[in-house]
This record gives sequence, structure tokens and C-alpha cells, in this order.
Amino acid sequence: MMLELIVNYISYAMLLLGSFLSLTFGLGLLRFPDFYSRMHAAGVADTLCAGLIIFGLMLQAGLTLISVKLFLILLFIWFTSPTSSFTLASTAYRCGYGTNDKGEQA
Amino acid sequence: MSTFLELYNYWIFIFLMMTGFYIVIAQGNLIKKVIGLNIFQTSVFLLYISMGKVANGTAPILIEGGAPYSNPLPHVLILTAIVVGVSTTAVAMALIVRIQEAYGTIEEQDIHEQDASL
Amino acid sequence: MEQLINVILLAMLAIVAIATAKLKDLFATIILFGIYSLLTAAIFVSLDAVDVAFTEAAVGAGISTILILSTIALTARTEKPSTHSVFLPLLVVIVTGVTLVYGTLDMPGFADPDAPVQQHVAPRYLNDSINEVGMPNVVTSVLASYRSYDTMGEVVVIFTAGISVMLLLSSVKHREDELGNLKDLKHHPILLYVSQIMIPLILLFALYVQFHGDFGPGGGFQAGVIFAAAFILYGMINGIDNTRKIFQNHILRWLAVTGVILYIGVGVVTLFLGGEFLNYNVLTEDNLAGQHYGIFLVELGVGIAVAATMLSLFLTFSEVRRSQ
Amino acid sequence: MILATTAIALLIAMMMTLIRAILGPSIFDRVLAVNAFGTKIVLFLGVIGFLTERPDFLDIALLYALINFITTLAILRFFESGVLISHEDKEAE
Amino acid sequence: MISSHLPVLQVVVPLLAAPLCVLLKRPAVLWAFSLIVSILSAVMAYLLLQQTADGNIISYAMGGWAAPWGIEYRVDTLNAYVLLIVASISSLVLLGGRKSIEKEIETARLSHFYTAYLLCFAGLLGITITGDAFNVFVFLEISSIASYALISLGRDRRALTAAYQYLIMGTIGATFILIGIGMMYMVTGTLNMHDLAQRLPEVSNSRTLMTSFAFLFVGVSLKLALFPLHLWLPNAYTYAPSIVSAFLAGTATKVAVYVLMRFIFTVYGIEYAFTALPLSAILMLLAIAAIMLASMSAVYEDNIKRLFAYSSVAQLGYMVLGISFLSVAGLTSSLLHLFNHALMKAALFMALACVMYQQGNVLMGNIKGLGKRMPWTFGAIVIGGLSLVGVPLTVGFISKWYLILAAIEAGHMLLVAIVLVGSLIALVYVWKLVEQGYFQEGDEKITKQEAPMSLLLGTWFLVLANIYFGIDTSLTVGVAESTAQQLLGVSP
Repeated sequence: MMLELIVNYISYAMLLLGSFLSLTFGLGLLRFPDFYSRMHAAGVADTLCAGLIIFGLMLQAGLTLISVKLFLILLFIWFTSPTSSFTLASTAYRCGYGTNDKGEQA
Repeated sequence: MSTFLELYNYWIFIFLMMTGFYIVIAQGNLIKKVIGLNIFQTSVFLLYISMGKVANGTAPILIEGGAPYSNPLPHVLILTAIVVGVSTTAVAMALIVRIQEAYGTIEEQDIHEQDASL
Repeated sequence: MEQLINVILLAMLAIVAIATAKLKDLFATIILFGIYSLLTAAIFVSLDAVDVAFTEAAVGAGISTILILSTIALTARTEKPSTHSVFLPLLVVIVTGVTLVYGTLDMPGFADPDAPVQQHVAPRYLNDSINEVGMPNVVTSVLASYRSYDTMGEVVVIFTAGISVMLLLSSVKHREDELGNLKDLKHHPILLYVSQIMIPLILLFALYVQFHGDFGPGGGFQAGVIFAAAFILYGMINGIDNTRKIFQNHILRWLAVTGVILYIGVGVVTLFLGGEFLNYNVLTEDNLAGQHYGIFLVELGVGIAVAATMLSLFLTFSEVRRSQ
Repeated sequence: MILATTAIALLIAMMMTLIRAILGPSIFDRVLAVNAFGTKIVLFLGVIGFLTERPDFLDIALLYALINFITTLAILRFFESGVLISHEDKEAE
Repeated sequence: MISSHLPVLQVVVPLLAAPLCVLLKRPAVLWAFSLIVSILSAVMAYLLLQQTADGNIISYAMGGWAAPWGIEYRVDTLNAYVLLIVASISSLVLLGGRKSIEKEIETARLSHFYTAYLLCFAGLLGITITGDAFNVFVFLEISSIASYALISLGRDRRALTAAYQYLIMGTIGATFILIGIGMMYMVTGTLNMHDLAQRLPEVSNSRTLMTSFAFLFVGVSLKLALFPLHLWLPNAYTYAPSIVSAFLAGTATKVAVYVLMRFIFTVYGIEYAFTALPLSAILMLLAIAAIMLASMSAVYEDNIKRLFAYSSVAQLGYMVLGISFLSVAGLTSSLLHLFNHALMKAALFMALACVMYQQGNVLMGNIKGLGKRMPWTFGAIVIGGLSLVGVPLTVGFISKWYLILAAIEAGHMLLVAIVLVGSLIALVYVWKLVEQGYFQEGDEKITKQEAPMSLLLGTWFLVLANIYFGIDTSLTVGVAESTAQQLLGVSP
């Protein structure tokens, strides 16, 4: 009984932290001055928030098929999100976006 | 006011329909028109799905103690309509590629001018 | 709570629609359109239409977006400012809108369980389909059995689109120009590596969706799109030419035809067994088993036809070179 | 309650990314926004599944993640070719 | 087995044949295969007409699910009559069209062309036969998407823009129809037409229902090319490949007229459509505008295909005018014109296909002396044109005659005058053709140069049908009259 309660509280904490972070990073995406710093905000949010929220949900679900699916989703996000962030950044950089000719940030 | 909130979904449907329809008939770019057409069609999907919703209902996949369920029939109809929508989009895009090849532009006005100058 | 979520989602949808109308950059428009589709799908989930959400996400945000993107890449990215008079279109739109508003005033309230829609026809599906068709997912029962004929029409529609696109684009010259064709993404080693892990997983997921449609959201159409998506991913990363080596035109054509014929064929077989067209009950002695066989086969037909057609649409569009 | 809060927080975060997608200014910002939006909506759907007590809808969330990845790549692929980069995109804001 | 499954086979046979066409290669085989399928359909439609001739209604439950839970095919005389029109026009057009198709379509595309053709054909049949409102939409889209592709195959690049324009307007129309069906479903909870007809009177004072009617009406009018929503039609018919023009002119708009009739008379019911709403006046006004303005546009047209396309818009006006009288005589004339106009336009466009085959265009300036160069072809154009004007001994006369009778019966002498003026304008543009063909000197060097035998044969088949049904009216008038009585609920 006790254990269940603790697990529940941990799950709630993770969910709340996740939502708080998603809001802050959302703000970052909105307010940061240039593309590369915005990308930083979005990238961190994607991996960290997703991890927190999905782990939170997994704790709620317990050891079931649902948790397996959640884990798959998380795995998927962890694989694809950094990949696309990286590809996006490198493409933007290669296209010369937001940098001067020497490759330094303008 | 209660009616306003009760029919909120339908107001949004009307708004989206008007926006989509406006893009289709007022914009001159052929691709933009098709995007408008898609918004127009999606709004109708929203109409159908909204009418199938039941208060406190759940998705029509039977589970123990799941009732009430929302109406499955609009879902089936809209599945078909979505397929029709993507088919139309595909054909429209193919036509646009050909028009670009033949005219060198996808702006309605330029095309009219080229046709008129013949 | 549900109401609040619904209201926020719908408001976002409206914002995206306006932004789509206003932006002149077609690329930005199509990106917003992708968001628009995802949002619509989320609204469908909150309105309990999970199967529809599944399809809308796969088709609207996936296939449609990719096709429109390919077309933008082949034509022009920005739209010219329109010199049309906006008066007449605005008038037409407003008249249509007012008509609709007039019509909604009498509509049964949203989510009203006593609305006529919930009273007639639909209750039978919800109450009896488990005994008559034997599947927990009522949407699949209605789709593949009660209104199976509509679904056959749906498969034919997508087949028609495939044929039409081939008719239109088969003559386009596939010439190269100085801008080059759309490259593969092989030079991104991370991408290449990740995709090698992802693609088999996606294919597995497609199979799951194909055969799990009786119990959860999904079915032939969604599975077909996911299947195609896996190979679209492959094509984008490893190059179109490499994908074409696996899926040559005639193979895809055969597959699409097989899918459609499989669907209609089930109907013809039921005719020969003495039932009505697509009456699966006659397939075996046990009605429920018959329904299961029938639905399995037609869903398979849908899956094959859709996967083949979608993939062939993608490949056909990708092979067209930008002409100057 | 906690779940509901999470859902609302995610919705607000979605709203923020949406504004970024609309404002741009460059196409890369928009792609970034659409990608972030996709992740948020996946999480949102997961939470909604729990909120409505139908967590078997996670399949949809999985599909979203997949589609989101593919669309982002599709957009990027067109950048790679360089065909679609307009002059403005190369300039800093 | 065959006879009891006739309704579904009517659609499934071409639907099954279409994908098989993709796998065929040889042009001759493709053509023969499509022709056989088409003829088979026509035979089935004829059998259905026979089965329903005595007012008998055939109901066929798809998948064994009784209506309204499943999809029902419901065949009465009206369905069967329109089915027969579509299937026989398709057969006749294909019969003579092989040479023209092979000349205008590249060989590599032929198998896809025939597939699209059969899909379009099956779609039209599906719209006509079904008894389910949503099923109409599905088959409408099958036929529409196929026809966009078919139209775009024209040699002129304007075919592409015409197809695009048709696609946009057609999709708007189809979506309007979808909205209409949705609202109808919303107030009744059913999609089956028969069931709808029984449930709609209960909710007849609902604004939602009225809106649904407005949207359905506008949506179908777009497909029907009812004036002023006809803008897509002239371009589409002008730039499409000749055979496609002939096929679509003979079938597509006719099916749209059928859908309009079906929704007005069977689903909403006369009571609702004509008493609660001022439909009669609206239809009459639109019809008059179509007859006068479209005919006038035809007079000034330089491209003969476009000339006949405008004349099609005008002729559709006659059909709608017949509906607006809401009398047996009026409906009979509409139904007669449905058949007769299909024959005329198919014949005329087939004749134009002959001209196209020989000289590559159909501009007014280029048909000088055509009467000498291609006497048979030009003869066909003249007879078809006379039929369009409504000269006795042609089918055109029969339908105009009934239309005038209906107008007199309804006491609208002004409308009689309008029909006559419309015919006079038709005479003007047909005379323009005759003048160019017979009385202008063409290029001396080119001697007689007739179109290939098969094309001529197909054309003259249709022309002779124009004359035959103009003389022996027992079949058409009989069927049209009993159908009209059925629709209006008047016992014969």
C-alpha cells in the first residue's frame, strides 16, 4: 500500500516537473533571440520533458502492455527527436543561415 | 449563451469552412488553392465527427463498462472521405506539376494571360 | 475538462487556418498545414474518433504533406500577391457561412445523447455488432462489414487516384538540371544509422496495425499508409533510385491491382456461394467465423492496395525533375 | 487532476510552439517549431489516453511520432537540394 | 443466380474489369475488352429496365445487411432508364472510338486510359443505381477523379488547366453534397434514401434540413453545370480528347440530372421541395437563363467543340425547365431529353472526333468546304445539329414537343416562346456550321478525305439512333412517362 502511494507521488512529481519544463522550454522557443538558441530550448524540451512525462505515465500504468507501448514511444522520441534536431541544425548551418561567411554566428 | 457553447464545434466548423473556401476561390496560386480545399474538406470531417460525439462517451471500441459509446457511423464515413480527400490532392498535385511544365508558372493569372495571348 | 481541451484545440485550429490563408510563403503554409492536420487528428481523438484520428494523422500530416512538398519543390516557393478583387469571393463565402449558421441554429446540441443521430441505425451497430460480426472495434465492423461496399468504393478511389497520377506524370521528362534532383540523405551518418533501426520497427508496427484493427484503432488503410511510410523513409534516406530497384513500377502496379481484386474478389466469391455481394456469412458454416475471414481478407486487400498506391504516388512525384 | 494539469500545460506549450511556427521568421524556425509541436502532441495524446481511461490509444501517439519524424525529414530533404532556399533564409534576422 | 444479383453485377463487372485493364498491353485487346464490358453493362441495364418496367422495385442488400444498416441498391424505372442511357452511350462511343483514341492517346498510356475510362464508367453507374446517400458521394468521386485524368489527356495544354478547374469546382461541389448529406443524417440518423424519405417529413420545419437541401442543390448543380455554375464545362469538353468529350457529354451531366431528380423527388419529396421552398421558381429562372445566355455564347464561339459544350449547358436548361413544371408532362419531357440529348451530343462529339482525326482541330475557320471533303462526317454533324434545333423526325423534336406541351399545360405561354427562341438560336449556330461546311470554298488541293470507317460507323450508328427514336417514340416516351408518373406518385 505504502509503496503504491510512493510510486504515485513520484509519478505525479515527474508529470508536474515535466509540464513545468515543457512550459519553460516553450517560453524559450518563443522568446530566445536567434534560431540556434531556440533550437537548444526545443531540443532539450523534447528529450527531457518527454522522458519525465512518459516515465510518469509508466509509473501510473504499472507493468502492463501499456507501459511497453509507452516505452516504445519514448524510445522513438529519443531516437528521432535528436536526429531531426541535429539534421535541422546542420542543414541550417550548411545553408549559411544566421552565420557570416566565416561560419561564426552573426 | 448555452446554445453558443453547445454548438461551439459547429461554429468552428463553419469558420474553418469559410476560411478554406475563401482560400480556394480567392487565391491565385494553384497549390494554395488545393491547401484551401483540404482545409475546406477537413472542416466537413469535423462536422461529421462532432455530430457523432456523445456526452461522457468513449470511443466505439467495446470494453467492459465502456458505455456510452460515440456513434461509429460518422467515423466510418469520414474514413472514406479522408481517403477521397488525399486522392483528390494527389491528382491535383500531378496536374499542377504538368501545368508548371506546360506554362512555366502556377499562378492562375499568368496562365490566363498566356492563354489569352495565343 | 474535456470541454476545455476541446475548446483550446479548436481555437488553435482556427488560428492555424487564418495563418495558412495569410502567409505568402508556400513552404510555411505547408508546414502549418502539417500542424493543422495533427491538430485535427488530436481533436478527433478528443471526440472519440480514434480510427479517424489515426487516418487523418497518417494521411493529412504524412502523405498529403509530402506530396504537396514535392510539388512545391518542382514549382515555385512563394506565391504572387493576388490582384483579384476580393469582393466576390468574400460575398460567396459569407453567404455560404450565413446559410450554415442558419442551419446550425436548429441543430441538436453538441454531444446530446438524444439527438436523432444517436437514436436510429447507430444503436444497432453498438449493441448487436459484437454478436453479428464479433469484433470489439465497432468502427471496423461497420467499415468492413455493414458498410463494406463503401469501403470497396474507397479502395477504388485510391486506385483511381494512382492510375490518374500515372496517366498524368508518366510522360513528364525525367531530366536532370543544374540544380540536381532531390538528394538522398546518406551523408548524414546518424540519420542513416537511426533509420536502419527504425524501418524494421515501423514495418512491424504496420503489421500490428493491420492485424490488430479488430480490437483497437487501425485496420487495412492505416496499415497500408504506415507500410508505405516505412519505404518513404527508406527512399528519402537511401535515395529514390535505390528504392525503385526494389519497387519497380510494374511490381507496384501488380500489387495495387491485387489489392483491389482481392477486395472485389471476396465479394464475387460470396456471390458464388449463394449470398449477397460481400455477405461474409456464407464463407463458412459459422457466421461469425465467416465474418472474421471476410474482414481479414478485405482488410488485407485494402492494406496492399493502399500501401502500393501510396508508395507509387511518392515515387512518381519524386522522380519528376524540376524543369526550367 | 495532475493529469489534467499536465494536459493543459502541454496545450499551452503547444500554443507557444504554434506561435513560433506562425511567426517564423525563417523556414528553419518553422521546421523546428513543427518538430517540437509534434513531440508535444504525442505527449498530449498519451496523457489524454490516461485522462479518458483508454490508454490503448497509445498506438495513435506512436503513429504521430513516426509521421512527425518523416515529415521533418521530408522537409529537410528539400533543403539539402538547395532548390528551395530563398535569399531571405540565408540572411540573419 | 445472375438475375437476382443483376443490380450489383451492373457495377461490379466494370469495377472488376478496370484494374484488370492495367495488366493488358495490346491496344486492340484493351479496346475489345472495354467494349465487351460496356456492352455487357448495357445488356444488364436493359434487363433491369425490363424487370422494373411494371413499377416493380428491386432492392438488393449489400453484404446481406438489411437497410438502413447496410447499403441498399434500389432499382426502379428511373435508375434503370438512366443506367441504360449511360451504358449504351458508353458502348456506342467505344464501338466507334478506337481509331480516335489510338490517334489521340499515346500507346504507352492506353492501358491506363482504358482503366480510367472504365472506372469513370463504373462510377457513373454506381451513382445511378445506389439507394444510399453516402454511397452516391463515394461513386461520384470515383467517376470524378477518373474524369479529371481523362480530360487532362487532351493534346492542348489548356486541357490541363481545364481539368484543374474542373477538379476544384467538382471537389467543391462534392464537398457541398457531403455537407448536405451530413446535415440530413444529423436530423434523421439514417443514410438510406428510402428511409430518409420516410423520416424527413417529421423534421420538415427544421432549418438544418433546409440548409442541407440548399447545399445538396448547389453541390449537384455544380456537377450538373447548371447555369451559372457551368464555368468548368465548356473548357473541359473543348480540350478533352474527342472520345472523352463524347462520353462525358453523353453521360456525366445526365447522371447529375438524375441525382438532382432523385434527391428532389424521392428523398426530400415534392411536398417539401416545391411547397416549403420556392424551388419551382428558382429552377425555372436558372433554366431560362441557361437556355438564353448559353445559347447566345454558343453563337459567338469559334471552336466547334466549345460551341457544342455551350449548347450542352443550354440543353441542360431544357431538362431543368421540365423538372420545374412539376407535372407528368414536364418530367416526361425532361426524362426524354435526358435520353435524346445524350444521343445528340454523343453523335455530334463523335462526328467532331472524325474531324479531329483528319485535321487535328475543330476551329470554325478550318471546316470550310468540309461538306465536300468529309461528306459523311459533315452529314452527321448536320443531322445532329438539326436534332439539336428540334426539327421533326429527329429526337430533338420529340423532347421539345413534350416540353412545349408541358408549358402550355402549365399555362406558361412565355416559356413556350422561350423554348422556341432557344431553338431559333440553336438554328443560328447550326446554320453557321452548315454555311462554313457547304457554302464556303475550302482548300482546293485537298480532295475527299473521309475519316476511318470504324469511326464513321460509330458516329452514324448514333445518328441513326437519333432518327430512329425521333420516329418510333413508343419505347422512350412510354418509359419516360411511366417513370414520371412514378416519381410524382401519380397512378397511371
